[in-house]
Amino acid sequence: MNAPVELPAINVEEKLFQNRYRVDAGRPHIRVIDPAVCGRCDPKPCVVCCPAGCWRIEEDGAIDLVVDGCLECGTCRIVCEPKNVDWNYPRGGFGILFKFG
Amino acid sequence: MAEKFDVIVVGAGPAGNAAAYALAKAGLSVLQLERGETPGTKNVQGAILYAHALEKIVPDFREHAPLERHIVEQRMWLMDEGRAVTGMTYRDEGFSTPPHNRYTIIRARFDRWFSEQVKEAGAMVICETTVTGLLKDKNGRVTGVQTERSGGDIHADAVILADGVNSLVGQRAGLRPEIKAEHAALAVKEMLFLPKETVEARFGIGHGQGVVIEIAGRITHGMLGTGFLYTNKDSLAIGIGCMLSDMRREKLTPYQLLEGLKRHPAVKPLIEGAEMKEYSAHLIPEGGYKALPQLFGDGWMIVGDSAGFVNAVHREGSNLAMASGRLAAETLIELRAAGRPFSAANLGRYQGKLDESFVMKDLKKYATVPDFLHGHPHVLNTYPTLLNHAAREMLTVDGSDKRTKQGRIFAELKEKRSLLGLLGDAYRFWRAFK
Amino acid sequence: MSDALDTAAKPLKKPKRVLDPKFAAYRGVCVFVEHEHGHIHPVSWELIGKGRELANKLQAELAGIVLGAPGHEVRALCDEAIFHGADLCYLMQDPVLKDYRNQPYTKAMTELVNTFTPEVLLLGATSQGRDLAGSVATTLLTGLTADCTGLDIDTSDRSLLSSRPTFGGSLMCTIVNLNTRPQMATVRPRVMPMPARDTARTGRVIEHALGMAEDDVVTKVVDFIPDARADRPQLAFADFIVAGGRGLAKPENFNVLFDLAKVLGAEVGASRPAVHAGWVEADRQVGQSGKTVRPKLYIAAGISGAVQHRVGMEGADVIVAINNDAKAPIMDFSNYALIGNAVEILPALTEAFRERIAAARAKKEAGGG
Amino acid sequence: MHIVVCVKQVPDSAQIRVHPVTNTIMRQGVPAIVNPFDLFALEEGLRIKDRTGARVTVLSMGPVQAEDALKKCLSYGADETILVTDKAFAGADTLATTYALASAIRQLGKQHPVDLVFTGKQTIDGDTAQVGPGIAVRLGWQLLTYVSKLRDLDVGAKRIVVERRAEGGVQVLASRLPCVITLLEGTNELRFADMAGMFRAARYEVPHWDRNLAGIEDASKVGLKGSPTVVAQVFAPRPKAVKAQPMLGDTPRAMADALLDKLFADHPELEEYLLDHLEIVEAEQ
Repeated sequence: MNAPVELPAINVEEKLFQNRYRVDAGRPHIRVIDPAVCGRCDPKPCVVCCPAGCWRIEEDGAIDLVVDGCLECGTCRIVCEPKNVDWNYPRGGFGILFKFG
Repeated sequence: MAEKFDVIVVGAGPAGNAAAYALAKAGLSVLQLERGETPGTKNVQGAILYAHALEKIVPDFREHAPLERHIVEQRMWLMDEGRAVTGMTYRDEGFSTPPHNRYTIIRARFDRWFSEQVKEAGAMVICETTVTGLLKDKNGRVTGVQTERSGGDIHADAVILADGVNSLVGQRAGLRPEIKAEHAALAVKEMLFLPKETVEARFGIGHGQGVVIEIAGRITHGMLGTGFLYTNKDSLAIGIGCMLSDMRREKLTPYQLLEGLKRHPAVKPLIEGAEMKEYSAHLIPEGGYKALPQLFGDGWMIVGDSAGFVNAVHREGSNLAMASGRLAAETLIELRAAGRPFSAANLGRYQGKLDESFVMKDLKKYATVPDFLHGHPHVLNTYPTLLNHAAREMLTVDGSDKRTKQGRIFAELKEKRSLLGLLGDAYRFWRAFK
Repeated sequence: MSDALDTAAKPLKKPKRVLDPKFAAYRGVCVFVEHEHGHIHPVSWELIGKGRELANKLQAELAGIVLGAPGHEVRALCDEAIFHGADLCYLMQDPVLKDYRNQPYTKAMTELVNTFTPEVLLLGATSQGRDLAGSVATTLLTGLTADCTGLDIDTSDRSLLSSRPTFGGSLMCTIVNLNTRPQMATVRPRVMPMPARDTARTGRVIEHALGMAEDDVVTKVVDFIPDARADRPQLAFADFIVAGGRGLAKPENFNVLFDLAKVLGAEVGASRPAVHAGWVEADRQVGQSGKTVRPKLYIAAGISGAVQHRVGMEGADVIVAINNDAKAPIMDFSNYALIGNAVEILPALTEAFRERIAAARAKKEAGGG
Repeated sequence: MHIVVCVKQVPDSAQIRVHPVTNTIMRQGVPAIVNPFDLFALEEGLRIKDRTGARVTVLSMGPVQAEDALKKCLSYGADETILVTDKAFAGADTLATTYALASAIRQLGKQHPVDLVFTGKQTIDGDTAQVGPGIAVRLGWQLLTYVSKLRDLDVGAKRIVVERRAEGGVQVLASRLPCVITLLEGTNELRFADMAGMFRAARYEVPHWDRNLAGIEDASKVGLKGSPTVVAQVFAPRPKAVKAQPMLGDTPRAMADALLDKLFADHPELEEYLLDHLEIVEAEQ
């Protein structure tokens, strides 16, 4: 029922560049529990739904997660049907720091 | 010696601040823990402030709270996905006479102001500290919280969970279930900066006056969701959100949806030339009454988004958050005054207060709406399109007589929704929204 | 509450102050010639070049200041200063000045300033120049503007107009020194153009005694470890960097990157995903949670240009991006782009550079320059 | 042993942007933070405290709001913090600032003799890197800048050995206490405060020192009157937005050659610098 949609391809990086982050280097707050489960998962809702584009599919199909630009919304945890996401908040004072919110 | 407080409030959003403020004002020893650098740095909202909710907590807030604009005009737009919009506008100069009823705010500034009031009321506020769990005694009574910092166990007679929509603390302590994709919407938002004069010229408002636009229809490409465009002093907040259950099915990323809204001909001229200074995202609990978790227990209560107190139909959240925070505080204050413990039985009074307030009444009123909309997504899809087409038909003067035009409209109506389907929708719509 | 400060370049507003008479006689421009372990820092000649321009506007002399241990090396430095544009050189030769140490060098500089009374004193904004300028300015109780990117003279009152970035580079400001002399400024390397070297120029050298014995100097130099021998990569101070990202697809492909680095004498950097994938050691990470670099040339191969990487290398003078995606974010802040597969382009680029350098060197030997 | 760490509360300059169209500074939403370079200095001081039980005092000069920065430093484990704040200090440049800070350090020294002053390499708003050198001269102490490692510290013998970042290499210096050290970024990683530290900071009242408490006799040396340098003009730099020029060529080598021609045509000094640079690199190998 939905007409084919040709919405523009958006480079979310440009948007994230405006935000203020305090990256907790070396302590990512979200982890994939079992990468094999991701390998079998198709389509991968986390890749589409993540508003910050943290979840990417590698050429070889594996999931690559970089949480530096994470907006801490919780979507990936909820849309992941096999519940394969170990989701936590970053340490206090780290992560996204909204200037306006 | 271990730290001990009467009450620990987890989170410094509207609900947490309302509770901490009321408790501290009543003389209880209160500790409020916020994981952000300062209150507000982790919070995102459209954002509209409802004066009546805040008046009951900080009566003179208008004198010193950072408010953007008081709302004088509300526009409801039903959009197709890229060309037309129809809708309804309500503007009332009465809204301009103080005390104003609704304001637009910028949450990072507002939450920080509210937190200053909480500190002045006597509560201790500690930021940059994440609560990772609850302390319980052997019969399951909550006796305090654990934080991520070493030596981080802190004791209290009661813990108020105001940690927001993800409600991790409650989940990890087994007090509430995980949120379902059908009961949460993901909204993405941008803050667009324009000189004050441009905002006022483009929206036809004067100094301090504000316009809010609520948007629905095909702009969410068949998914269940809505958009918004609010005016601040020298910035515009624009956003769009859809149910996660729908988003999971479609191939549309949130930022593409937002771009689609920004490029819609009805929106584009309003935001032309603005500088985007922040891109944010947040979940909104939209399960309504049926998705509410257990709200209290031995030594604990849940308030605000963490409990799912959002009236999705009217897009209200911060007032339910502040009200629930205040009612939770009042419950503890009354029990403490009567010298009674914060047991599950006694905290049932919190549920009673909620039931008597607009919070539970509104949620019950629209209890079946989420199921209705899930069952009939076309309501927010087909009808807006039909309305747009009907408007286009009636407003295009092409020599054909009005009766023929009316015929074309009904023909499309019947073709898209059989007469029976139309009546069925009307009846179910009435039953869900009565 | 919009606290937007209008920065449209308004005319200079300088509060009127009368110069203290004892400073009125200060004349001339001095430039500190920086050298360490036999290497002259090029910023010295860049400042001699700029100093020449300022001295001409002031119709005054340009002097180089050379401090060091006795020997032909320091004399050669004086000649070089004159070849690059100085009228004269103040020379202090003393074993105490062999290696850079704050105490003796500050004494030397303040001694020279109080004796020869220049109105402008310039130093390079290097770790040595900044260390020295701060101490000299405080000892002389005069004004110092650091990390300038622009210098000029207001001939109406002979005042030095130093402009520099502020608020992290998003804004520029012009600073003036009202009532003290000399007007001091440090300038970042590679900001001012390198002047021509004219061996026909001549000038005088004025020697001056330091007047300080080694026993008076508290801090002693125990050792010096040159970077080239340092084991860990020195990304933060490298002039040439070649960096690789996820676009190189496999760890082995980093070898072509190291080949190019060897030809250019460059350091090898990497984006977060490449480090995250364990292809290179974490010390090579450039970006928000890695190092911030300001090289002369930054070649980014297979790097998309994510925000976390951009903040770490956007300050490079020249950025070359090698990526198969013409719309990759890095294209928005690079100067040049090679669109294609980095793994194929890098070897070709290494060859091109090797041949170009060999040819340039041959030309240089042939020319006897 | 007594260590004084100087910190400054600065606007998070990475967030300050110049509006591309109206050329005004858009300062909305720019929070104040502890100058990031100073946190390395604080951590180094706290590590010495962990090892030797030294007393760590955090000193800052600025408006009253700078209290937040000092409370945060206390939460990491500093013993005490002092905020030197006075309307007379408004507009102080480095010369005036170092005068006030040096006076405050002397005052602190009266109760507990100070052995070491740590500062960050520079601030991210002023970037002048002059406070460390200025304090050292005012106090007459040794100055060790761009220190990347404390190799040896013997309080009894008042001896210290450090590694210092110099041009083209690392200098190892032996010096004597008391001295002033400016610390290079990246030397350490700031600890995560424990809960007791957070509570102590929440309950802590930051002492304010005005001119008298800070021991400043000559008020003319502080604030605008004491500052020889004044900002005469502020303007926006030319926007750096640049779109990469693609180098055309049908083979990788053709593209590479096109790049070199264009690169060295636009930047002749780059080729020259490359040749000099290569000589140095080869000479050292």
